[in-house]
Amino acid sequence: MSEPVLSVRGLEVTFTGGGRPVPAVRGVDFDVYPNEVLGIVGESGSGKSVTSLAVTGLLPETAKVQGSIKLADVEVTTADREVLRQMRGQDVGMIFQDPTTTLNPVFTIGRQVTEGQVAHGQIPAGNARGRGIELLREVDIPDPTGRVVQYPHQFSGGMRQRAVIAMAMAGRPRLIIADEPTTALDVTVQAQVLSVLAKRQADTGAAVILITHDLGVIAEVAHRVAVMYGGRIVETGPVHEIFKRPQHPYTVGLLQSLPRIDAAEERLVPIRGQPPNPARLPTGCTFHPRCPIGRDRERCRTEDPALREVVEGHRSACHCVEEVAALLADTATPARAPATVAPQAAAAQAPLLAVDKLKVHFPIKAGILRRRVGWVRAVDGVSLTVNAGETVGLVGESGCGKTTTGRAIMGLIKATGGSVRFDGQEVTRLSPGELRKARRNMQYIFQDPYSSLNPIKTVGDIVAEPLHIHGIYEEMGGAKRIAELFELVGLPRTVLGRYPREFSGGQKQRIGIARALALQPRLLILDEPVAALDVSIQAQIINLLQDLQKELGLAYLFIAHDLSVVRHISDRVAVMYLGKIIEESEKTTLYETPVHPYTQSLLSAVPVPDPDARHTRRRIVLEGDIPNPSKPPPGCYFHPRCFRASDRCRVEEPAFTPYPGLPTRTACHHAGPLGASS
Amino acid sequence: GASAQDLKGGRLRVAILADIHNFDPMQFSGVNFPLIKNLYDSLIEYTPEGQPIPNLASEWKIAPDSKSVAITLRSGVNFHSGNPVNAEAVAATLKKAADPQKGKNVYPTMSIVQDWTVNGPLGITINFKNPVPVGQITDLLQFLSVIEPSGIDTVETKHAGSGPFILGERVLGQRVTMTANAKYWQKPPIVSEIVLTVFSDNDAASAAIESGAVDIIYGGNARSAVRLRNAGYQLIQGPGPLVQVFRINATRGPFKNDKFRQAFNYLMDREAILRVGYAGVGEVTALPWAPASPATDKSYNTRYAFSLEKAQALLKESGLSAAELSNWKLTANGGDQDGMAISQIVQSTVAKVGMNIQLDVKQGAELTDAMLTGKFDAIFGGIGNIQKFPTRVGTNSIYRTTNNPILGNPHPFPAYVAAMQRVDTTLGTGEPVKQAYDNLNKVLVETAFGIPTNTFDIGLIVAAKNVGGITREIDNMLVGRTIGFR
Amino acid sequence: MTGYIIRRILQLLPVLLISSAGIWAMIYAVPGTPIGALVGENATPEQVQAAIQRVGLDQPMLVQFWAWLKSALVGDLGRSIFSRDPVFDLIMGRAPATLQLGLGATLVGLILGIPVAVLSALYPNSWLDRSLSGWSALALGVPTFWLGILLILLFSVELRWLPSASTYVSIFESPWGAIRNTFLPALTLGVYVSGIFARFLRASLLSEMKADYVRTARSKGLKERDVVGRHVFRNALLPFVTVVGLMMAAFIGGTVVTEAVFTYPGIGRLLIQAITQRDYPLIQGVILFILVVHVVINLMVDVLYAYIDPRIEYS
Amino acid sequence: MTGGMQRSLDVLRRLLSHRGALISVIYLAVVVFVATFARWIIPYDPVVQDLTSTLEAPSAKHWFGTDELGRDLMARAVYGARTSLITAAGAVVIAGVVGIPIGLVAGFFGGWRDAILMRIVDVLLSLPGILFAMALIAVLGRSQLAALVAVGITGIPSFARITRAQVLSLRKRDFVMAVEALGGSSTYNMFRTVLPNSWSPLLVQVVILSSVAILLEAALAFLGVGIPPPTPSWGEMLRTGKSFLYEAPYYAVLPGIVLTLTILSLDTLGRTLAWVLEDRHELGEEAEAEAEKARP
Ligand SMILES: Nc1ncnc2c1ncn2[C@@H]1O[C@H](COP(=O)(O)OP(=O)(O)OP(=O)(O)O)[C@@H](O)[C@H]1O
Ligand SMILES: Nc1ncnc2c1ncn2[C@@H]1O[C@H](COP(=O)(O)OP(=O)(O)OP(=O)(O)O)[C@@H](O)[C@H]1O
Ligand SMILES: [Mg+2]
Ligand SMILES: [Mg+2]
Repeated sequence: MSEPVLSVRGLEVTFTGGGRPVPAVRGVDFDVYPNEVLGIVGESGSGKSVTSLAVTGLLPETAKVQGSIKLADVEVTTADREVLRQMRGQDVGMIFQDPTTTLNPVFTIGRQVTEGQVAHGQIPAGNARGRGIELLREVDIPDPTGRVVQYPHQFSGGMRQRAVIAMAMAGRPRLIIADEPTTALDVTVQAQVLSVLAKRQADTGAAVILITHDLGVIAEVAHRVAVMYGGRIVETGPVHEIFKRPQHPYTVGLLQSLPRIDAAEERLVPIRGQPPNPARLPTGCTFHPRCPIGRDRERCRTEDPALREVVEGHRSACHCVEEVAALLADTATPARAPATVAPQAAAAQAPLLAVDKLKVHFPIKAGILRRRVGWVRAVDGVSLTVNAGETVGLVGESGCGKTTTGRAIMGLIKATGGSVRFDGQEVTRLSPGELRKARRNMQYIFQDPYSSLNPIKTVGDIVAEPLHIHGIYEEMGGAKRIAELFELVGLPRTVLGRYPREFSGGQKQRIGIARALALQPRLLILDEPVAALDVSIQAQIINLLQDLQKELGLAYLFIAHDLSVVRHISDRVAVMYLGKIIEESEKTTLYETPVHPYTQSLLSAVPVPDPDARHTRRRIVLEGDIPNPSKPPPGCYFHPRCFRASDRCRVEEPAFTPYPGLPTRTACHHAGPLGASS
Repeated sequence: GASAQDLKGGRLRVAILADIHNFDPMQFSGVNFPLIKNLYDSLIEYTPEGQPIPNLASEWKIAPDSKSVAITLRSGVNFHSGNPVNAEAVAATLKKAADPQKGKNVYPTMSIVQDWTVNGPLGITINFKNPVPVGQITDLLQFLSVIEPSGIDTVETKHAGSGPFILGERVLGQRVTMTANAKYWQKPPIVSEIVLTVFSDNDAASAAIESGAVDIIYGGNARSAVRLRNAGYQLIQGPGPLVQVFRINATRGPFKNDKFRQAFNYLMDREAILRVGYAGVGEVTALPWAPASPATDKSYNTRYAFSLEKAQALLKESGLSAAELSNWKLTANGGDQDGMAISQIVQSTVAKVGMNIQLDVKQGAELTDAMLTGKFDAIFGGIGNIQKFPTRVGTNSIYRTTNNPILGNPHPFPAYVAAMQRVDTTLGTGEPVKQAYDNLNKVLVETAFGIPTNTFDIGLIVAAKNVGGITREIDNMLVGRTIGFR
Repeated sequence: MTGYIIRRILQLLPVLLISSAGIWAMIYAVPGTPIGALVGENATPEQVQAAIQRVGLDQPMLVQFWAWLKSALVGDLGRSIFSRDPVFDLIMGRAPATLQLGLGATLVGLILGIPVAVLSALYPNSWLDRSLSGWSALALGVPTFWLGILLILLFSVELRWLPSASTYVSIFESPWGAIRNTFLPALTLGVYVSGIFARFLRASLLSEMKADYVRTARSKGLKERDVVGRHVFRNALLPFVTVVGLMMAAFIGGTVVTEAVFTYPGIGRLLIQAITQRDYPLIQGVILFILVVHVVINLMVDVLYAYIDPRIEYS
Repeated sequence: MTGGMQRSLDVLRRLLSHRGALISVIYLAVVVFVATFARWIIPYDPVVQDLTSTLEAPSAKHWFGTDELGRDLMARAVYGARTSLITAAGAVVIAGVVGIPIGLVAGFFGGWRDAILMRIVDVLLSLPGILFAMALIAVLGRSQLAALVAVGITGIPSFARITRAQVLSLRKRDFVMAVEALGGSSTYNMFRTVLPNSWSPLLVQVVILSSVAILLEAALAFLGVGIPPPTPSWGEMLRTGKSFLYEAPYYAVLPGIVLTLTILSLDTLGRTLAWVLEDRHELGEEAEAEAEKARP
């Protein structure tokens, strides 16, 4: 193998200033070689970003860096400012997570893309524009000549991220660090961006460090993987090895807690507990409190294991590497026991929730007079039913109207049209008072656990609040009932008097669920309840939800953009696009035999945490972005991006009708399974 | 001082303390004082001692029955426009003065006039309703600045006079320039130009004279003037001060009580008021006359000197309860720092004899409104024309004998009305006149609706050392004609 | 853009109409009439009556307002009751003075404020930052009228360098005279706004420094000078422009207190004088002038915004 | 409620750990104390004149000197503090009592209610506060109450706007919508959820407005429309003192120092308070770690 582009040895980063020092990175070694993608995975706070910033010398002054970082013959830890500056942009380029904020809003894309090269004297300022056009063309931005003088706000998210890639690659650096480059993007856009990144890497032969928490993305693009936990690399090896023969209990845990889109596993195996707080790391092996093997072992509790080679090129930091394989084998069988078999709702029985042609249009107001200049058709004809005790998944890309649908069903947003019948009662026509009563049977769980709890109330009061509001606190059992609810969601009653800020995200989500359950609802609308959580915690909550459903016979409307999670939890799934349901079916049918081209592309775009699938799966990369819901295209809303679009699609809106032979309803003129010609 | 011959001309820069926006000589209020004697000529003038001397009128003859005066105008005098100053112009001026809309400050003085007859181009006779004492007649003639007839309707905004200066540029709110009238019928002015610069406060004006930006401050306050005098500047006090009068609305509250009012004759700490409010520039006085006035009687100052005991005794005599004693407010002019100070002195003094009263601070229009309509219990206010014929004080609202806006109709003090009447009708000179004055003075302190405290100067002049030839004008107006540089 | 500006100006009309009705109503709520000030305290009843008629105060309020409005609509704001000068001329007589002072003060504020903000933001929480923040706190905490007094004490009473009270001298006529007369009030106001400017700019610089694009710019290998001077400053400038505009509008609308301290002949004093004298048309005119100035400056800020912030488009 | 108390104490502790804030609090405490107990502390009555010793320079007898009527300037400065403090307190109460509900209703219901209320507030805001206050005093006549009301009314917009902004930002937070989803009425939500969560910016506003009120009251007095003499007030002292700059420079200097220090202290306090309150999440992190340990 050739010389590594980057060689990191014994890297330690400690944040000082403001209370106790935070050891964010604690002894990290790795190399990256040309033409290689090194994937770094790990839960939030494990030190991924800090490591990457250390490599480029971009850490804030409060960070104390020790160890050695050799990047293209420069020792980063000791280099002076000017050397570092020269290095950045020439030897290393960076891609950050959120394309909406990484670009300066007041400069043109062209200027920002070429600025680095101009600053390094690689191109004269006069040629910048031409170079900008060239760079944008390289990342497949249509009409680069016109786009080069535009500003970031005129670019869509995917285009912006491609521009950022162009910018990072402009100086043809030998190393690219991409820190969660697609986390903020939808799957279809993620697929575009990843393919552009891969293409550009192939062109330039650069080494890439790809930081992500999405194992699917890693499996899809990485050659080698480093798994970080608590500021250290706990396992590193070739991508196939990591996924097939993980050598660290944490990696095993991550893989097992992940719902998969390509298989119908029954029950997830979460990692117990919470990720560590870097300011208060456990002693010994940082993973030991959560480890099924080392939890009670003296050695794991006291001695931090070194990263040792287990197989050629595959290293793990575990005292009990030998036992890991067994872990993989035996936890797999019993835990993946028959999942909650959803009580098959009698089809004859009337559905609990019936939404018909629901429309929510928001006025767009502009000017000083705040006149309405148009409508955002956030929800534009949604029909779906949820039966008692059933889980219906509602998926779709960002901005397609999922949240609005959920809130309109709850009556939190006024519907513009259509009907919502809950238990036979028309919700949209209720008076505010009646609506408040009706809500007792229908509850909502919010996406962001951090903001859904009133910060100045104790969690006990928060859970009791709905009972007080409806004046049934005593009737329902008072304090005893609250304590029961806490137990129901797996929290000890001792925490009742604490404030929300004292809880982690997962715990907060549990409290939110307890509050929703206080009124004994029959339907829960869950708006991305796990999207903000790390995979290990996500699995805990999903399991909790499944258990609660079994126990209490709840019906769920489960809103999510993560197709794997939806597949895991739902009985039926509805796919939304631009305010409409375009396909709805029983889960297995939908995932295995999708008939709408959008569903098909969406499913194909989801990265699968299986490196082997990389070459076998057929991927449909959708062109373009989701159109603006205030100016939907004529005819079928999907036609501009559709690979089956015909002239008819451009003018005629397809009806939402049952698809023959399958338990599916779809809205497409050319519906049909993949491969079947339309 | 230097004689006029030694004075050199140039540009005289005068600091004034209010903008001038009215060029009507009948609008005879302090703000116009820098202009009137420069843009206009009056029929006659007074020496600082009060002796009438000819001006536009070369001669005036009072009829033996004292019911008319025949005026002969100087010939060859022209207005700035070139038109001659003639009897027609005087008639037009008189017509304006007799019009309540246009007569302004001259209007009340015109109440003695019956009509007038023009005799030829330069002669005019003014007829009176009743026989009038000489002083009142000369006062009227002195008060009449002749306005060019064609300019009468626009005189507020466009000057129309015959004076030694011609109005030049006016920059709103900032300055007014007057240029010498080369064709002036008397000796033309020494300086070629007077620039009146508006300063909005005394310190500003003081700073300006100290920095050499102006040569004269006209109309500044006494305290600044004294400071400047101590710094070596000339301080010129004119013969026409005002008298500060504690005006009492005898129709309200405890002031209806005679003894209560009379107590205030003793409650004025005149020395302190003069010292604190006016830096000692002026004289204490218990009567509303200037030193030059024939009615002046200094003995009253000692007889009614500040005395809490005498006041206390009168208050006891009044029979008013403690609550009644304090049942009034002292209205004070918030826009006038000196007025505020002396009002506070009085407030503090009356507290010592058991009257706990509040100041009712008013300003601007609201204050004038209150004074004009008698919406006050007591208030300080300056009284003008005290250097002229004694009954001229009757043009000041509180001293008015008919239609008194404060004391109302009929006048609550017939003795006062009669005393004034007697002064007005006692013609000639000699003992009867003196007795009429004595009677008036006695009535004034007994009725006690106005308690004079001290004289004070408006139109105080502070001049740089190199300025000479300043005229002490009877009304303390600015006379630019005689001023020059040493 | 032109269409936008025209529309904004047209929208000003109803605002002015409503405001003038409001002011008129307010004027009548305030006790006192201009008559007293007009005729003087010694006027006779006939004279008072004559003056009331001349000014038209004997008319019903609505009639008076309507009369005023009719002439205002054709651009005639009437005449001052007191001085008989056209209201428009009186305002225009003061406007240059106020404009000169306002611009001077803004200039002083920027000269003092921007470096303070930039230095503070470059070294946040350092001793330099703390002392500079102390300075801005002081600048904001010292009442302008007291600062004015202190400056007069120092420069006029003690040193005798500058006049203690200002007259208006146009900078075009006599630059030196203008500076002598405008310096102290401009400094007084300027110190005050420099505090506002410094605080505001520091805060927005600091928050912009945390923005992701700054890290991006650094990761490209730009010089720190360019990162701060171009990327950060340009973004921080956007909200700053608004603040500068606001302050300028406030100044040009007349700064009552400072003008009082230095007896500066500006719009603020004109208004106070008009109010004291109950000079109705003048009050009306000056307040409308202040409103128009606010709106126009806001409009200018908005237009400027469109030039420096590409995200904003007016159509 | 004990939790709330705990938090308040916590905020106080953190506040006082800032040197500037500590000094400010001490200074303000001294001012409040002296103003309250002036009668027993200051040997002079602020309105009693001694016309024989006017405009005396500071001396052992009169620490701040005497004024043009021979009154003790220190007594006047101290009693002037009382005027300022009463005005500030009254004004803040008026502004809060009127402004907060306006902001709450406007922010919470939006629509026409918001449009109307905010238009009114904007109008109040577009006129310079001092002019508005002067007009109001012209109507009410000069008195302590008039000054207090006028200053209070000019403070209404800032309370209304801050409350409204707070409501708008809180409304976007899920926990407010959660209460709605749970069936809580708007009134419940407004007063039980939104308002209690807004106390920190409002508290900061109270402090800031106090300083603005003191400044405004002084400015009004300086312009000669404040509380009528002889009631001592700082602004009035500066106004009168200004005309004695040559004879008695200390006259206008000393009260100005007291006034400036008061405003400076309130400003420092307000800013530090805002900083401390904003900083609360740091506190949360520590607590979270504690909770971690207690986990079963
Ligand atoms: N500037 C800083 N000051 C103090 N602590 C910091 C700073 N930056 C990061 N940390 C801490 O270092 C730890 C590691 O942070 P890092 O951003 O590397 O995590 P990450 O693995 O990238 O997580 P995520 O997936 O959330 O991005 C975190 O606990 C964080 O709180
Ligand atoms: N209050 C509102 N006013 C105007 N437009 C709105 C409003 N709320 C949502 N929208 C718009 O409606 C569309 C649908 O929004 P919604 O939040 O329902 O999407 P979503 O599918 O939940 O997206 P995400 O995955 O990002 O949560 C978006 O274009 C959004 O910008
Ligand atoms: Mg990160
Ligand atoms: Mg959503």
